[in-house]
Order: sequence, then structure tokens, then C-alpha cells
Amino acid sequence: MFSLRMALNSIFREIWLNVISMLSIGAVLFILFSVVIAVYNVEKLTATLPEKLSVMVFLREDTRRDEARALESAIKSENIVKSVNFISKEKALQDMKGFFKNEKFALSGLGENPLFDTIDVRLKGAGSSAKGVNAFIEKLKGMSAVDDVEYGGALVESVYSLKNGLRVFGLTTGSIFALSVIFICYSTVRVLFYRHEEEIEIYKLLGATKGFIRSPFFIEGSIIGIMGGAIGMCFFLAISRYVFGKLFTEFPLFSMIYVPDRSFYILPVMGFVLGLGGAVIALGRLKY
Amino acid sequence: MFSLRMALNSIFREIWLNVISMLSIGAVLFILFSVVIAVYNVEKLTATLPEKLSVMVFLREDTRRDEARALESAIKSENIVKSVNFISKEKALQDMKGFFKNEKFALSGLGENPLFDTIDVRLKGAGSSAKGVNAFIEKLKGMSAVDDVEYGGALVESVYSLKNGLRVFGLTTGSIFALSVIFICYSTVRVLFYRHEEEIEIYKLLGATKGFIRSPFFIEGSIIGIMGGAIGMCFFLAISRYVFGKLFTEFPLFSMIYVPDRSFYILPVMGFVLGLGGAVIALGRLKY
Amino acid sequence: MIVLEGVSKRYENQDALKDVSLRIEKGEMAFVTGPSGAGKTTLFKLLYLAEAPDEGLISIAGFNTASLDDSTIPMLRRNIGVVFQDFKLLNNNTVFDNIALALRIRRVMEREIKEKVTAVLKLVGLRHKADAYPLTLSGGEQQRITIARAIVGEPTVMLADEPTGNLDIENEEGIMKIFKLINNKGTTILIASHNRRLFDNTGRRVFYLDGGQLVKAEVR
Amino acid sequence: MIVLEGVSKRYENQDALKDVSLRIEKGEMAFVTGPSGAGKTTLFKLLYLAEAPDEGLISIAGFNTASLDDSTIPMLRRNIGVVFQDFKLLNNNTVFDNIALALRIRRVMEREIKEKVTAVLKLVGLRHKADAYPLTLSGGEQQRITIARAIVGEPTVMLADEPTGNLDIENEEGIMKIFKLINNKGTTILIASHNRRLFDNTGRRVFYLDGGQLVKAEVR
Ligand SMILES: Nc1ncnc2c1ncn2[C@@H]1O[C@H](COP(=O)(O)OP(=O)(O)OP(=O)(O)O)[C@@H](O)[C@H]1O
Ligand SMILES: Nc1ncnc2c1ncn2[C@@H]1O[C@H](COP(=O)(O)OP(=O)(O)OP(=O)(O)O)[C@@H](O)[C@H]1O
Ligand SMILES: [Mg+2]
Ligand SMILES: [Mg+2]
Repeated sequence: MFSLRMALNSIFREIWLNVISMLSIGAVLFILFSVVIAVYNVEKLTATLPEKLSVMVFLREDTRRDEARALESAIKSENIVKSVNFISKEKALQDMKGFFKNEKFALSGLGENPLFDTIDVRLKGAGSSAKGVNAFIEKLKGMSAVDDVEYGGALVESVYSLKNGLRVFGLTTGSIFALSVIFICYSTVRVLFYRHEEEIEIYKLLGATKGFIRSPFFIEGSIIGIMGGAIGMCFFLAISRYVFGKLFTEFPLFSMIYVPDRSFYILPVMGFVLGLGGAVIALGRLKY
Repeated sequence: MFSLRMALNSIFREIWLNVISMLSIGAVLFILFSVVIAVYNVEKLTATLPEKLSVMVFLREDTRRDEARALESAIKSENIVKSVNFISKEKALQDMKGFFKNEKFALSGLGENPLFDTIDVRLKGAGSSAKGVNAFIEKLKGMSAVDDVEYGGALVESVYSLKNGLRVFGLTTGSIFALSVIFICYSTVRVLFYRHEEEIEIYKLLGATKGFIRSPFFIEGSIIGIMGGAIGMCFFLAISRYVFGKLFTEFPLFSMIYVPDRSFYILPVMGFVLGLGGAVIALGRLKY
Repeated sequence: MIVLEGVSKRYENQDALKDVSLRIEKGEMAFVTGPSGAGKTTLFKLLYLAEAPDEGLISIAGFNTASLDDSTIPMLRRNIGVVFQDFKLLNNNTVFDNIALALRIRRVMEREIKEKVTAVLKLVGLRHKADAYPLTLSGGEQQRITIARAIVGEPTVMLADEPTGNLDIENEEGIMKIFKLINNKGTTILIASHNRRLFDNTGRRVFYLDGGQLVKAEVR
Repeated sequence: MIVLEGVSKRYENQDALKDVSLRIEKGEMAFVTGPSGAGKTTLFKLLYLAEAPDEGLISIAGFNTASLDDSTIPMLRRNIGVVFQDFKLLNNNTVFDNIALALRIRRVMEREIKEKVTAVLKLVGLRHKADAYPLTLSGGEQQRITIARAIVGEPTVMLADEPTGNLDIENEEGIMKIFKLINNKGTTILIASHNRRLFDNTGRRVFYLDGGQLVKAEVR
């Protein structure tokens, strides 16, 4: 109780200094949270990218339907494969006619069906790498019933590159930002606590135990951190409601930005941890 | 000279406190610079997007070649148009045959050329909006020689939406971050200067003029700011050399990230301005 | 109660104390005097463990100060009431809280604290200043608050460093009366002062320091 | 040189000065005394413009303090040397720089500063402490540094608030000799102190304050 009173007293005696510090912790947590949300969204976006990759397997003209079915299930059992879809050449022609009709082509002049049976293979997104995909394609090409394999080629490379690059990029940037933010919070509490040095000296000389000396400061640090986090949260909510809100209606595309449900509740918690941690480090090992 | 000595004395007497503050200003300027670079790159990327938009104008079967040419130059004179490219139906067929050959189609069975003359219209990126494009397309559709116009439709909308959305998003985020960073720098200097209040009081009581009192603090604020900016710059250089360096070789896609030449020299300058500004506001109006 | 044996303390370029030996008995009230910079405050700092001696042995309230760990130091300090020459008041706390701190540290109940603090404030004549902040007090008022804080915890040893430097004769006499009262109740008291009025004709022992050396000890 | 007419100053719940009128002539050395909390320091604060009176007129060194703007206040203060009761030394600056500050503020050349500071340090017997920091000095040493800073600028008026509270008799006499010397050179000096030794049998005027009121003025 006394510690809490001391902490509140200390905060209120120099309220503006403390409010400024809370605001700055709030601002920095807000930045961190925005960056994390951005990284998270990029991650989420890229995670879906490779699933859209498909490989077209063209079968030899002389492949029998049962052979084709066998091949289909063989491919399906591969680890890397998400789904397979057999397209007979009759169906392909049908599709094509429909397609070209719209596109102002007339294919009525075609004699014999010039198309091939194909298997449309869709690959799994998670856990697959460019290397794995290439190996899989080589394997397909080696199969007897397979005439040719068509796939993104350079595209596969660059999509995986983008995906992993963005992951590495996002995680590095995110971590560096997070470290910076942690440091700034620590620094804020540290500088704020500097003016307490004389006070701590007096406490010691009067015979206060370490616990007695520390507790008001830990409480003060925690309060500053929690308030900072809460300010950051309000800031984020205000921004996301008014700015993004407007953005969403004007540019519907942005409604695809996804903020994990109520995740911003984590800001006061982070503020608390950082404020308390900052206080602990700032006070350091008390020595008599 | 004396002011400078006082400022350096003040910094060195409590060197750790000042280094911590410099580091935290450095960190925050680094974050700001990274965000600005990111926004800048997104801007740059989106600025090129709409130029890739093309509109296909299909001409009536009975259009004469000279009519087509006249139409072509009429379209070309439109403000919104970047370039036009007339494709005769013979050339279109030629292209198509080449295309389908690779794709295992045989079009040899085709009798008469079923294709149309078309004009491929590329639009300017800058200064054009979804509205302008739609109006232009309506205008094209109204022309007598035009059979049909094919264009991105929803795509046009969403590319412009993306472009403008990203711009609004980037600028808002960037400004909010910039404001936060300015505030954090101010707050750091403010809290750091707090311990000088007694000193300033003594200066006043001894009869120092305002200029005399202020100058050491302005110098101190500037030094802290410049050092902070320099730290941020070193931080950015180190990161961009080692982290991005590795990223570039592993994921060549990322070498498209563009940092305007030597723009990071601006960090110490920003630090200087913020540090000095922080000192000016922190000291406030001195009163006797 | 207080024993020094061959104690020396040196700062960078200065001997603050040189080979000082003295012994103050339990329940005694003694004085230390000497010119400015003689080492009086340094002697006190050694006794309340703010500094460690470079040589010699110090024992206070039954503890050998050389062999104390971090848990017994605060305990020992709570047995010593110190009137600091530079007051060392918490400027952000009221007079009441400044004095109460000495009791809160001892985990005294709040109700008892209220009683005791009010009593010592009355004793030093500053009851009406309970809610004031130290910086709004006059020099002499601050000094009396410091004295009140030192005595409120009823320590077994009291060290008073120049306790009347900012006080007029009436207040000085009042404070000395309080010290005698406490001393009569059994508290060992050591007072450092230039003010001869405090110890002349008291029959108390006075130690003379000069340049860090104990040059004389006499009963006045 | 110093004129007060019907001056009152009140703090929240306290009259620190009540209807005080007094006049100190140019070149005079006078004393203010009175019990702790009488208002001596408050009187000084009004004179060096740290506080404004609620009522009455104050004139010092030819200036009416009520009609000063921000550019003349520092000029006036540079004409007044103050020995603060609580010293007000810059703890982050050396003794030399603390004293030199009073001259740097006056835009004195560094070479001259060096000479003058060394001279006053010798005067107060602390030349060997030029490079020390205030917090490493004894109470009496800090007080003498404060005195040195007040006199180094050769002010026309000197206000000394309890300048010998932490000093032994020898140092006290030394400081009083310095004050007399300066006074003989023409500086008007006002000293606040409880210490009767300073003014008894000097033939100087002594003003008695009590509870903020001027109760007596006599020549001792
Ligand atoms: N931390 C320190 N560093 C360096 N020198 C110090 C330190 N503390 C004290 N001294 C020096 O040691 C000497 C003794 O100081 P001390 O404070 O004990 O004197 P004192 O007898 O209390 O004097 P006073 O009556 O003026 O208070 C002084 O010359 C002082 O400058
Ligand atoms: N800023 C302030 N706010 C409230 N009260 C104040 C303030 N400054 C002084 N006082 C009160 O005014 C009265 C006079 O104070 P002052 O400092 O003038 O006394 P003094 O004569 O100098 O005493 P001492 O000899 O103890 O230094 C005191 O009771 C003090 O508590
Ligand atoms: Mg001392
Ligand atoms: Mg006073």
C-alpha cells in the first residue's frame, strides 16, 4: 500500500514529465505494433502465394485412360502435391471453344481434336521450397507416360524467393525494430529514474531494505509502462478506426489488412513488461 | 567557447545517461528512415503500375485500313494515352500460331482468318484516375469503327485503388510515424534536461542573461541530436550492408529496394534539428 | 557503544582521517569538534557505513562494521539515528512523510506512525508544518525536521552533525534539551559541532579533530 | 542603497513578512537577526528578486524592483552578491568553475578570471580545492566557496544569509574580516544570522525580525 502511494506520489509530483514519457512509450509501442501487423500481413499474404502455383503435366498422345488414372494417383501421393485434376483432351477442347467464343475467335474450322490429356497439379504452399519443386518436376519428366511438363519455371523461383525473402526481411526488420523499441522504453524509464538517485541514497542511509527501496520504483515503472501501452493501444484504435476506416471505404482492397482479433490488448501488457523490466534494469543491483 | 565547454562538460559528467538517450534517438530515427524508405519504395512501385495497363480496341470487320489508321492517330492524341499499337488481323493470326505451337495446339485446321484488327492502347500512369479511364473507354465505345473495347474493367479500378490507397496509406502511416518520432526525440531531450532545472535556477539567480543560460543547452541538445542521428545512420548502414546484403544475394528480388543516393546523410541533420528543437521547447520561455 | 581503533580514511589527495582511536560508552553523550574540514563528517560517514575505512577497526552498537553483509547493514542503520549536516530531506515528500519514512522503514503501523510523527513535530515546534514540502521551509525549519526524523525511530545510537548550525539560541537550547532527554532514556549520542556553547560547561567529553587527527580529548 | 517600505509577503497559509520598512545606506554594513522562520531569507529573496512582494515598495542599488523588465533583472542581479543559506553550488562543476561562473556571466576575460578566482580562493583558504567538486567538500568548505563566489564579482551590494553557520570560530573571524574589507572598499553589506558574535560590540545596526515583523532595530 505504502509503495503504491509512494509510486503514485512520485508520478503525480512531476506529472508532465511522466505523461511525456508515457506518451513516448505509447508512440513507440504503437510503431512496433503497426510494424508487426504489417509484417504479419505480408507473411499471411505470401503464405498463400505458392498454393496458387500449378504444374501442367502433358501426357503422351498414346496414353491409355487407365494409365493416366494411375499416374494421377501416383502424383497425388507425392508429399508436395495438394491436389490433382485430370483434364481429358475432349474437355480441354470444350473449354477452349467456350473461351475463344468470348474472345472473338471461331474454332469451328478445327478438324480433329489437336489437344492432349493433361493433369493439372496444384502444390502445397507450406513447407515447400524451390528446390523441392524442381526435384518434383524432374521426377515427373522422367515418367514414361509424361510427354512434357509445363510450370512457372523462373516464376517458381521468384515466387519462392519473394516468399522467403519477405519472411527473412520481415522478421529481421521486425526484430530490429522490436529491439530498438525495447531499448527506447528502457531508456525512457532509465532517464526518468535518474532524478530518483538522491532519493534512493537517502532511503539506503535511513536503513531501508532493498525490497522496500525497490517496490515503489517497480510499481512506478509498471504504471508508466501500462499507461504507455494503453496510450499506444488507444492511438492504434483511433488510427485504425478513422484512417483505415476511411481507407477501407474508399479503397476496398485495404480491407484485406487483417489485425488479429483484439491483439492490441497486448500493448498494455507489453508496456507493463517493458516498464517493469526497465525499472529493474534501471535500478540495477542496489549496493549499500 | 565557454558554452561549448559547458555543454561537453554536462554530457561527459553523465556520459551514460547521454549515450542512452543518443542511442534511443538513433533507434527512433533509424525506424523513421526505414519506414520512409519503405513508403518511398512502395510509392515508386505503384507509380509504375498503371502504365502497364492496356486497352484493346477491336475494330469492325468492315473497317478499312485508312479508317483504322485515322482512328489510331485520333486515339493517340488523347491526353490519357501513352502509346498506341495497331495490330492487323493477319499479324494477330501469325502471333497466335506461334503461341499455340509452343502450347501444343495445332491451328493448322483453321480455314479463313477468324480474327479482327485491333488497336493496343497503353495508358499514361501519372495523372490518370479510374474515372478518367472509364470516361475514355466510354468515348472509345461510342466511335463508329469500334466494335468492342476490352480492358481491365474491375482490374483498372483495383489497380488505381491499390495505387491511391497505398499512397494515402503510406503517407498517413509515414506522417504518424514521423510525428511520433519527433515527439519521442523531444521527450528524450525534455526528460534529459529535467535534471538541469536547478542549474538553470542558479544561473538565473547569479544574473546570467537568457542567451548565456540557453546557449550551453542548445549546444548540448544539438550534440545529442547529431550523435543520435549519426548512430541511426551507422545503424542503417550496418543493417543495410549486412542484412540486406545477404538478402540481396539470396533473394535477388530484393535488390529492387532503392535507397536514394546517400539520403541517409539526412539522419544527423534531422537529429540536429530535432535535438535543437527539443532543447528549445524543453527550455521554454525563461522567466526571471 | 562506539569504538574506533587506528582508523584512517583517505580521499584522492587528502587524508580525511588519520589513525583515529576513540571509545564512546553506552549511554554516553559526547562531542566532536574541530575546524572546517577536520574530518568530523567523515568520521560519521564511517560510523553509518556510507564509507569504509582504509585502515583500522570500527565497531558500533555491537557490530564490527568490516564484517557486515547487505542484509545486516540496513538493520544496523535502523539502530542509528543520523542528523545529516546537509539535511538529506526528500523534497518531493511532505514533512510528515519525511519523518514517517524512518518509521515505515521499520514497518511500524500507520496509526502508530501518525501519533509518533505528530509528537516529534510538536517537540521541534513544527507541528503546523506537517503538510509543507521541505523546499518551502526555512533553513532552521529544515534542520529541525532532520532532527525529528533522526529521533522518531528511537535509535540506540544518535549521530548529530552540526545540528544547530541554522538555529537561533532559543531553538538551539530546545534541541539540546531534547538530546539530553533522549540520552537520559539510554541513547548514546555523538554530536559534531563548532558551536562551543553546546558543550562548554556540560561535563561531557569532547574530542578535538584537526586535519584528520585526534589532537585532544577532554571533559568540558 | 536598500529601501523597504511597508513590504509584506505571504505564502499560502503564512505571513513570511508583514509591513517591513527599513533603509540601509550606501556603504553600510548591517545585520538582520531573528528566530528560525522569522523571515530573514524571505527578505533576501525579495531583494534579489527571486520573489515579488505582495505589498510595499523595494528599492535596491537604485532600482525599484517592481518596475524591472527581463533585461534589467539579470543586470541588477550581477550587482548583488548573494551568499545563499543553502549554498546553491553547481555539483557538476569544479570549485573553480563555480566561482568563475560569476565572472563568466559578466563576460570577463578568461585570463582575468583565473587570477581573480585564485585570489578569492586564497582569501577563503581553499586554494587547494580549486579542482574539487562541491559534493566532496565539507559543509564549511562549501559555505566558503559560496562566499568566494559572492565576492569575486565585486558587487555593489552583498547579501549574506547565515554565512558562518557551518564554520568554526577561526574561519568565522576570517570571513568577517573579509566582509569588513569589502565593506571598507564601499560595498553595502546585509548579513542575516543568528550568531550574535558576528554583530555584538561592532557598532553596526541590527534589525530584529520575528514572525515576519520588524520588531526592533538597534546599534550594537
Ligand atoms: N568524497 C570526498 N572526496 C574527496 N575529499 C573529501 C570527500 N569527502 C570529504 N573530503 C575532504 O576531507 C576533508 C574532511 O571532510 P569532512 O566533511 O569530514 O570535514 P568536517 O570536519 O565535517 O568539516 P565541516 O565542519 O566543514 O563540515 C575535507 O577537506 C574534505 O574536502
Ligand atoms: N516558498 C514558501 N512557501 C511557503 N512557505 C514558505 C516559503 N518560503 C518560506 N516559507 C515560510 O516562511 C517563513 C519564513 O521563512 P524564512 O526562510 O524567511 O525564515 P528565516 O528567517 O530565513 O529562517 P531560518 O533562520 O530558519 O533560515 C517560514 O516559516 C517558512 O516556512
Ligand atoms: Mg562536516
Ligand atoms: Mg533562512
